[in-house]
Order: sequence, then structure tokens, then C-alpha cells
Amino acid sequence: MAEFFSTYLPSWLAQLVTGLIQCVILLHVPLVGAMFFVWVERKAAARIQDRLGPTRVGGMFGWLQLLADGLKLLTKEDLRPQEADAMLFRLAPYVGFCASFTVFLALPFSDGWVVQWLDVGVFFILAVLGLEVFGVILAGWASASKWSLFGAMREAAQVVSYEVPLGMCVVVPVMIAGTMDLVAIGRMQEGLFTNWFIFHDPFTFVIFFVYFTCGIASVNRAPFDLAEAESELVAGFHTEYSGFRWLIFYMAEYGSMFIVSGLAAILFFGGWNGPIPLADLLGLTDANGELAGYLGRFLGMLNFVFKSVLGVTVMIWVRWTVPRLRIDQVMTMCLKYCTPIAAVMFLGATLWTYTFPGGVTGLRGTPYGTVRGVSAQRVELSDLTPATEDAEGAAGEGSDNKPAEEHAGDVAAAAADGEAAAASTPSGPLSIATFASSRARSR
Amino acid sequence: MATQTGTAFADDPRIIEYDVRTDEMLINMGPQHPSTHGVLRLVLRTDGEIVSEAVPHIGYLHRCAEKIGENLAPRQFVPYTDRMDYLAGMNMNLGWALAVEKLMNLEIPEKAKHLRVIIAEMNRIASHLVGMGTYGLDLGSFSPFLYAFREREKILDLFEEACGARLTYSYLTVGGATHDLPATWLEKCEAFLDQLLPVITEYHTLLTTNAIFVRRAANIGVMSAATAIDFGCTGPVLRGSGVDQDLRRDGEQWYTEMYDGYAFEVIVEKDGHYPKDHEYPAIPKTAVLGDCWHRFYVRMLEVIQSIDLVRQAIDRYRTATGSHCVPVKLNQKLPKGEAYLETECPKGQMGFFIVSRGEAIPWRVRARSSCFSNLSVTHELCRGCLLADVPAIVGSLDIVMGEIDR
Amino acid sequence: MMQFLAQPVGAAHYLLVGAVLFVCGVICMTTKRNALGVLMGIELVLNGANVNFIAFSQPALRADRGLALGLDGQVVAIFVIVLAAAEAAVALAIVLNFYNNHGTVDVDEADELKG
Amino acid sequence: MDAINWHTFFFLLFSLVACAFAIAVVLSSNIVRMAFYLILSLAATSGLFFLAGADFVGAMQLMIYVGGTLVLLIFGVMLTNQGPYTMLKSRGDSWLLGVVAGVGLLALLTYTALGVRDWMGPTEEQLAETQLAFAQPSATATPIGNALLGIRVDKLNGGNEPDAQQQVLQGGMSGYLLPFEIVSVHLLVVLIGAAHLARTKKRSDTRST
Repeated sequence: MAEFFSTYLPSWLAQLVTGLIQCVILLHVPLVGAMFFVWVERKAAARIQDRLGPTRVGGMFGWLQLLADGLKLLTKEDLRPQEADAMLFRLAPYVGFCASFTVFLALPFSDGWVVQWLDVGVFFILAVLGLEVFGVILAGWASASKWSLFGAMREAAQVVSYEVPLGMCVVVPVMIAGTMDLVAIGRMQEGLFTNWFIFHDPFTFVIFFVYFTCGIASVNRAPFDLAEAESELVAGFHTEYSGFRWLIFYMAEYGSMFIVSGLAAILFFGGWNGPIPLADLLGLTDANGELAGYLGRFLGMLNFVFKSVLGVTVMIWVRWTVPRLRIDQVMTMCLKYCTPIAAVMFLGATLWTYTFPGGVTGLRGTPYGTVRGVSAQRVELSDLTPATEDAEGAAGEGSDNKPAEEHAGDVAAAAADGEAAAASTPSGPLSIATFASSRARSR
Repeated sequence: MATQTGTAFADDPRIIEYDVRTDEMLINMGPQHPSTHGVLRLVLRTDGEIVSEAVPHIGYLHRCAEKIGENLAPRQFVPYTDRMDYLAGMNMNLGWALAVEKLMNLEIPEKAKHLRVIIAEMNRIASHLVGMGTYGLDLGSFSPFLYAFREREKILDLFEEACGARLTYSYLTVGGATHDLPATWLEKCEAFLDQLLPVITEYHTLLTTNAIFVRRAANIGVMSAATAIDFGCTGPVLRGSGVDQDLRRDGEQWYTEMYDGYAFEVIVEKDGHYPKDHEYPAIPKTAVLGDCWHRFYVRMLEVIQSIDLVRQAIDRYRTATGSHCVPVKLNQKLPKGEAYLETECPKGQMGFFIVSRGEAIPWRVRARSSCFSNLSVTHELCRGCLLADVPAIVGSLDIVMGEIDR
Repeated sequence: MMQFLAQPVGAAHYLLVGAVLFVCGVICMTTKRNALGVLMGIELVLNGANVNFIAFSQPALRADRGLALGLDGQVVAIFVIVLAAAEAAVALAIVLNFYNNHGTVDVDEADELKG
Repeated sequence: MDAINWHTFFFLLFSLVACAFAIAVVLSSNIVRMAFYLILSLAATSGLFFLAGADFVGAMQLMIYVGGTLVLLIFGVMLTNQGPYTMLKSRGDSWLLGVVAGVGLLALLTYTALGVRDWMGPTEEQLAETQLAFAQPSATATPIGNALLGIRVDKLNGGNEPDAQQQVLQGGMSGYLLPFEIVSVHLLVVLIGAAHLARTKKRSDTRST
């Protein structure tokens, strides 16, 4: 696109325009997504409650309801309490929304379809998702309302606590994959659905449910929606908000819901890989031309979106079914159940991958599944000398001046420091697989 | 968050156990608050999440109902009773009508009595359904509220057919009822009851036995039988504390004769189980007699009991003799004297006191509100609970502000 | 401005940012009377130092590539972050204790060790 | 002039945000606002880290540093309801001292930073190579993880000759296993220590409260 614009504009302006267009497109993913989820929520809630939900706006099924709602909210008066800290009160919704929106930068929608391909994708997503709480706390504090403050402090306590088990749960698939790169993790789960990490071992199976519980808690959905518990705190942290700013909070919430279930889809349910490798069976791969590869990825994106929407739907379902927990019960749940279970499962998964490095069934080609475009190599202590030979290939031109992270070598190099390895695992294999990928971007 | 508990070292006031120095916070819960069941205002004194004091402030819905009653003929006052406990208007009508009849010593036909049982028990079901639904709402579960209202709508449909109104009925009046039941009303009512019974089982799955619900309600707001009696609590709140008291059995003859010959047991816990709980979920281990869960459960079981009573009443009504009312003129002089009668309303024992000087219009009218007494215990129950427990406790008392403020 | 935008930045530019953060932190530490403000100053100082480590770790930011810290710079930055977190935890506990004992977070009040 | 070096552009963006909010932290006296500015400053700094190719450190900065500031913010919020501690105005003499020391320090640091020619950026010949280096996504997580386990993948790749690699292997790779272990024990100690310091205490309160 930049090339197209550069025929009319100076190149820097062309690049700027291209970037802005892409930003706007990306911005629409959470926005339209939030619209869709609000509609889904209203319809699902209505069905659960024996109602019809919106039926009129937009012809059938009220699918334009949120647009109407949004227009209504935009025309509402933007209220601010007299005592409020004006600047923070105005900024707080955007802080939350920015955090939620930024995560979409690192979330791959299909094989290689990611805005910013990060080597630390999982880490980045968890970190940025954790920043959403700032918006809530600032909103609660700046409102100068006791109910808002209650909501903010509850949110703070809850999010800080739940980040621990959430992180532990996420670490398990990362450990199995050996990388924090979400694209690589997704690629490892190619093939049949048995390759999905949730079926990798019993521990990942359990930990998915822990993850989902913690995920619901970290995005403040019922039964963990203490920060906005309407029967206790009026509306919690957004009691004093109206109109557009309130809408922003709402969008951030739905964005986070999508992110949490999207992350679950990638980490546990194969991401964009369907239960059967349909794209491969239909020949929609890069090998059959660019268009076929594009179509295959598009199919993958549908897969991913479907799985994420399914996760969001489950959250909606849970919300309209169960009562809300109390603050001490939420903390008990986190500290007494989720954290220990996650820790034990983490240990179990570690031992499992150590005991069955190639998986129990041995169906996977490489120790950690087939990885397209990423070569994995398992290095054991006895391979120390050959490993140096492999490393030879990695030494590309100009490597004298570049550290390893700059290397575009396609061979993984890993070796063990003799002393360290001997200290940790005297006789067993030292499973360090490094993925230095050619990273030919398939976008 | 902070706790400031000095109880362990109460003998030495200088030794305090603390975590962080914190100030107490005064919070107004209501009168505009989603879970105060109307316009109740609770002033909470909280230390972080812990509530050290909860003082109810009432009077936002005061409409001088009693004073109005002193300026109207008893039959004209019936619509005002509707507006007391607006969720159980029929029971209010009945209480007032019975009190006036007691003053007038007016016997009403057998058919009218059975009709009154049908209508009163149906309204009890409706009221308890609302109580159940709003309790779910108080605990953060929205769906049971709408399920309960769905069933209540059907009762309101039946009432509408009988008297033309859906909320303020003025149906049961001095001397009986304003109209007889329409032609196919009984069949429709029976069909509704047949359909309601399995639905109640679903509510038990959704709420009564739900793990989170049990955690939120069991062992919360525990009220001993002694406390309940001290504060004058009545109705399900009293029975939830294990006191065997139900005016339909224990009340005055003037009231209980309506229920003469009906088979029913008072819903109260005896030896760890309830009379009609054989097909319903067992009491959870964490539940303590007198807690929110028990109060809720008593209401749920009373719905079953009322279904049973309505069925019996329908059978009797079909074979009963007489008319649906005895006509009472609007300007009929009341005998000199006074009468007080309490009836078992869904929320508790509602009493009407009426003093006459021999005129058509009573000289004094007073109402004894059940919710007023039930609410008075809030302060006692909320001491030291968490903020989230306040709606749980107030909700389990099932109050209606219209009745408290009158 | 446009001239600057066309040029690649070097480690020195990063160092300038680090210096500003560092100096802000130092001023924060000296001027703030609120103990939490002092803590924020410390965070800024450590952060400024981290910027330097990262700047020096990247060989592409400088002409003498071979002298870049490489991975070492990043690892040290990680240790700084981790230790800053640890420092904040202990410091907050101390502030809490100070607050409990003195009923204030004004560090000027902490003069009991003065001879 | 029709080419923008986007690395420079974003460097300018992030560094302006980081510096502006750092100054705002100094100038503000409301503790919650200070925490908010600090968060923005730290987040912008993490952007600088990402820009400099240190992805892992950047993410870590977001997670730990900014997350740690969250606790500061919460403390600020908690203290704010206590009346006068929101706004503790700094004294004039401390301002004088701080600004004098700060400006001196800044001058020194600026002089040092700009003093080395090689630090001013890549030379003209290195320009293309630099563009290439920043165009590739940096994969730092695995090397850092290995380095913390004592395995320096980058050093192994450093030499072309097998001899050099053998030398590295035999001479030790200066990994970070020991510091890593020390830090982990340190964190544990800090965790226990902070919990001990902040835990509920019983004491004789002689002052009137």
C-alpha cells in the first residue's frame, strides 16, 4: 500500500498514511468486535432469560442495536462530579481502553497475520492486559465517590492477585512450546486436534480450566465482577460515568474478553488450526501459490475467531447463570485453589514433558510438534560437540558485530554449559530447544 | 484492607492489634440504590469492606395511609391497603377485610372463605417468587429474577381475569370479594399450579443448591430464635430461625377458621429437616439455622405449601355453598368498639387495628407492619459483616418499603 | 526537525533520555516530602539507568559495534527491574510501618535518629 | 527531504512522552497524579526498550515495573482518603538543592553522553546494515532465558571458527546462573521480609490515637 501512495505523495507521507490506515483498520477489530459481543450478550442473555432481546434495529435480530445504543450514549450529557479530579476522571476510560486495544497488536489472527510479530507475544499480552486495571483504579479514585473507590480497590486487589495464577497457567503451554512467540505456538499445534495443547497431557487439560477461571476473573466478568457489582456498589468504578466515557469502559471490557479467549484459543486450542487440517487437505497452502495460502490463512482466521467467540459466549453464559462471589471468596478462590492447582499442574506438565519428550503417542514428528518455518532442535549433553558444528551455519555475515538476537540464521544453536548442566541434571537430557527462525514473514 | 479488632486484648485498652491505620467511612446505601428494595436508606459505617454498623433510615414512602383510613369508609380504604405491601395486595385486602369483619362481627359465606384462601395463597406464591427473584438479584444473579417474574406474570394474569387489576386489586373486600371467580378460572389456575411445581425444582438447581449461592447465603446474617422473637420478627424470617409460629394455625379464631380442615404443616426446621423437603435439596452443611439460606429456603418451601393449599381450596370452593360475598353498604354504621387482627401475610404478620365510635367511618386506623419489625433486625445482623453481605441480609428479610412507611 | 528525523539515532540520544529520567528521579528524591514520592524518584532513577543499559546493549545504535554490551546489557537491565521491584516491596513495607508509627508519610518527620 | 527514519520518529515520540511525564512527576504534588505520570513515563520507556530491540526487557518493564507502580498508586489512593497526605508541598530549600544538583548532574551526563563520537549513531556505511537489523524482529527471549541458565548462545555464535567456540565452551561462558539464583533467593527473602514488616502487629500503643 505504501508503494501505491508513494506514487502520489512523498514517501514518508505515504508511509504515514499507510500506517494510519492500518491503525484504523486494527482499531475496528476491537470496536466492531465489542459491538458484536454486546449484541451476542444481549441476545444470549435474552434467550437464557426466556426473552427475545433486541429484535427491531437493523431489520432482523436487532443486529444494529449497539449502533443505536452508541448513538444514544454519544448524545448523552458528559457528567462529571464536582469534586472529581477533572483530568484523571476524563483520562481514565482511555487508559483502560488503550491497554485493551494495544493487546491486539500482538495477537495473531492467523498464521503470520499479526500486526507486530513479537518474540515475547504471550508475555507482552499478559503485561499489557494487566495495565487495564489502571483505568479502573484511576476512574474509581478520580470520581470522588465512595462507591467508585470501593470498586477500584476491589479491582486492584483482585487483578493483582489473579495475575499470579494466570501467569502460571500461561507458562505451561509456553514451556511445552519452548517459545513465547504466539505464532510459533500456534504452528506447533498443526494437524489433527490431538495436537492441541489442551490434549497434550492431563495437566494442560486441567490447567485450561484454571486459566479460563482466572481469565474471567482478570477481565472482571461475573461471577468475579466485584468492581462493578451492581447490587452492592451501585455500579462500582463507573458509577459516575455517563455517555461516551462509559461506553469506552464497556468496549474495553469486551475487548479484554476477546483477548482472554483468543489467548486461550492459541495456547490451548490450536489457534487458527481447525480440528482437522482442512486447509492442507484442500491444498490451500503457500506451496500452491500465494492466493491459496491467503485463502488457507483466511480459513484459519475464521477458525480463530470462531474459537474466541465461543470462549466469549461461554463467559456470557456463565455471567447470566451464577450469582456473584464475595470479595473474600474471590481471594480464597485465587490463593487457595487457583494458585496451588496451577503450581501443581505446572510441575506436573514439566515432569510430563521431561518423561515423554515426544509426547505419549509419538505421533508428532519433532519433539514438540511439527513446526512450519521454525526448526526445533533438541540438544542433549552428548551433542555438545555436534552443536558447535550446527552453530557454524548460524554464523552469518557480519555476525561479528551482531548479538544473537540479530541473527537470521535458520538453525537453532543451543549448548549446555558443562558445569551448570551437571549441577541441574546429572544424567538426564537437557531439553533446551531454541528456535531461531528464518522468520520469512508470510504476510 | 484493614481490620481493627481489639477483642482479644479487650482488657488492656492500650494494646491494639492493627494492620494499617484506617479511618472509618460513612456510606449511604440508598435511597437510590439498586438493591434496597425500594427507597430504603441504610447508613453504613465501614472499615474497608467490613461493615461495623448499618442503620436503616425509613420514611421515604410515607403516604399517610393510616390517617386516610380515618376519613374513609372501610370499603373505601381497601384500595389503600393494596398499596402497603404492593407485592401481596390481596393479603393486605384480606387482613383489612377480616379486621373490619371482626369489628362488625360479620360472618361471611363458606364459598367466599374458600375463594379468599385461593386468592390469598396465590398472592403468597407471587410474593415469594418476587422475593426469590430479587434475592438472586441481590446476590448478583440476574436470570432467576426474570424466571420468577415470568411465573408471577401468570398469577397476575389470573388475578386480572378475576378482578381486572394486576397490582392493586381491591378484590377481597369487607364481606367477601367484589366478584365471584370467572367461569373457567379454576381450571386455568390448576393448570398453572401443575406447571409451576416442576419449575420450582429448577429454581432449586439455579439458586438453592448452587455452590456460589450457598457460599453467599449460608452462615450469613445468622439470627437466633431469641433475637428473632426479641425484635418481633414474623413470617418466614421468624420461621427461618426455627420458631414454630404461623398465624394460619396459631392465629385468632376469626382468621384461622378460614383454614379449618386444611391439611398443612408449618414450614419450620425440625431435627435438621423441613416438613416438605423430602423431594427437595438437603440443607447444606455450612448452613446454620437462622441464616440467610434458611430464610430463603423457608420461602421456597412455602411456595410448595401454598400450591398445596390452593389445590385443597379449589376442591372445597367447587362444592361450597353460598355466595362470594355478603353485601355491605358503604354508609353502614360500624359498631362501637375496637378490633385488632393479625393475619399471616407473605412477609410476616400484618395486623390492622380499627377503633370505631359507632359511625360509618372508623375513628382510628392503625397497621402493624411485619416488614418494619423484620427490618429492625438489620442493624443486629449486619454488624461485622462484609459490605457484600448487606444486600444479602437485607434481601433475605424480604422487605417492602410500601408496607414499612405506609 | 525534519533533518533530525531523517538521521538514525544513536546510543547518545538514548543516554540523553536516560539522563533526563535520572535527573528527574534525583530531583524527585530530594524535593518530595511524601515517602511515596521519594519511592517514585528511586523508580525513575533506576529506570534512567536501565535506558542506558539497553542503549549500550544494542550494537546497531553505535558506530563501534563490537563494543556493544549485547545480551549482557539486557540481562543486567532485567536484574535492575527485578531488584527495583524487590526494593519497592521492602520500601513500601517500611513506609507502611512508618505510617503506622507516626501517622504520616512525610519523610521530614522521620528525624528520631537525629543526634 | 522525503524520507523519515521511522526508528528516529518513534524514538522521538517515546522519549518526549517519557521525559515530559518524568518532569510532570517532579512538578506534581498530588500523589495519585504523580503515580499516573510515572506509569506513563515508565510505559513510554518500555516503548524505547522495544525500539532498541530489547523485546523481553520491554515486556518485563511493562509487567513488573509498571505493575509495581500499581502498588504505589494503590497506596496513594489509600492514603488520599486520609486527608492531608495527598498534597505534601515541597519546601523551597529542597527545591533549590534539588534543582541545583539536578541541573549539574544533567549537564555532566549530557556532556558525557555527547562526548563519544561513536555513540552518536551508526556511520553512513553502517546505515543499510542498521536498517536491516531493526527491520528484523528481535528474538531475545530464548537467548536471555538460556543466559540466565548459564548458556550464552550469543557467544557461541560469536566466533566463526570452531576453535573460538571451543575456547568459549572451555573458558566458561559467563552466564548468569549464579546471579539468577541469588536474585531468586533475594526475592524470596524480600517477599518474606516485606510480609513480616507489613503484617498485623500487636503492640502497646502508648500514644493517644
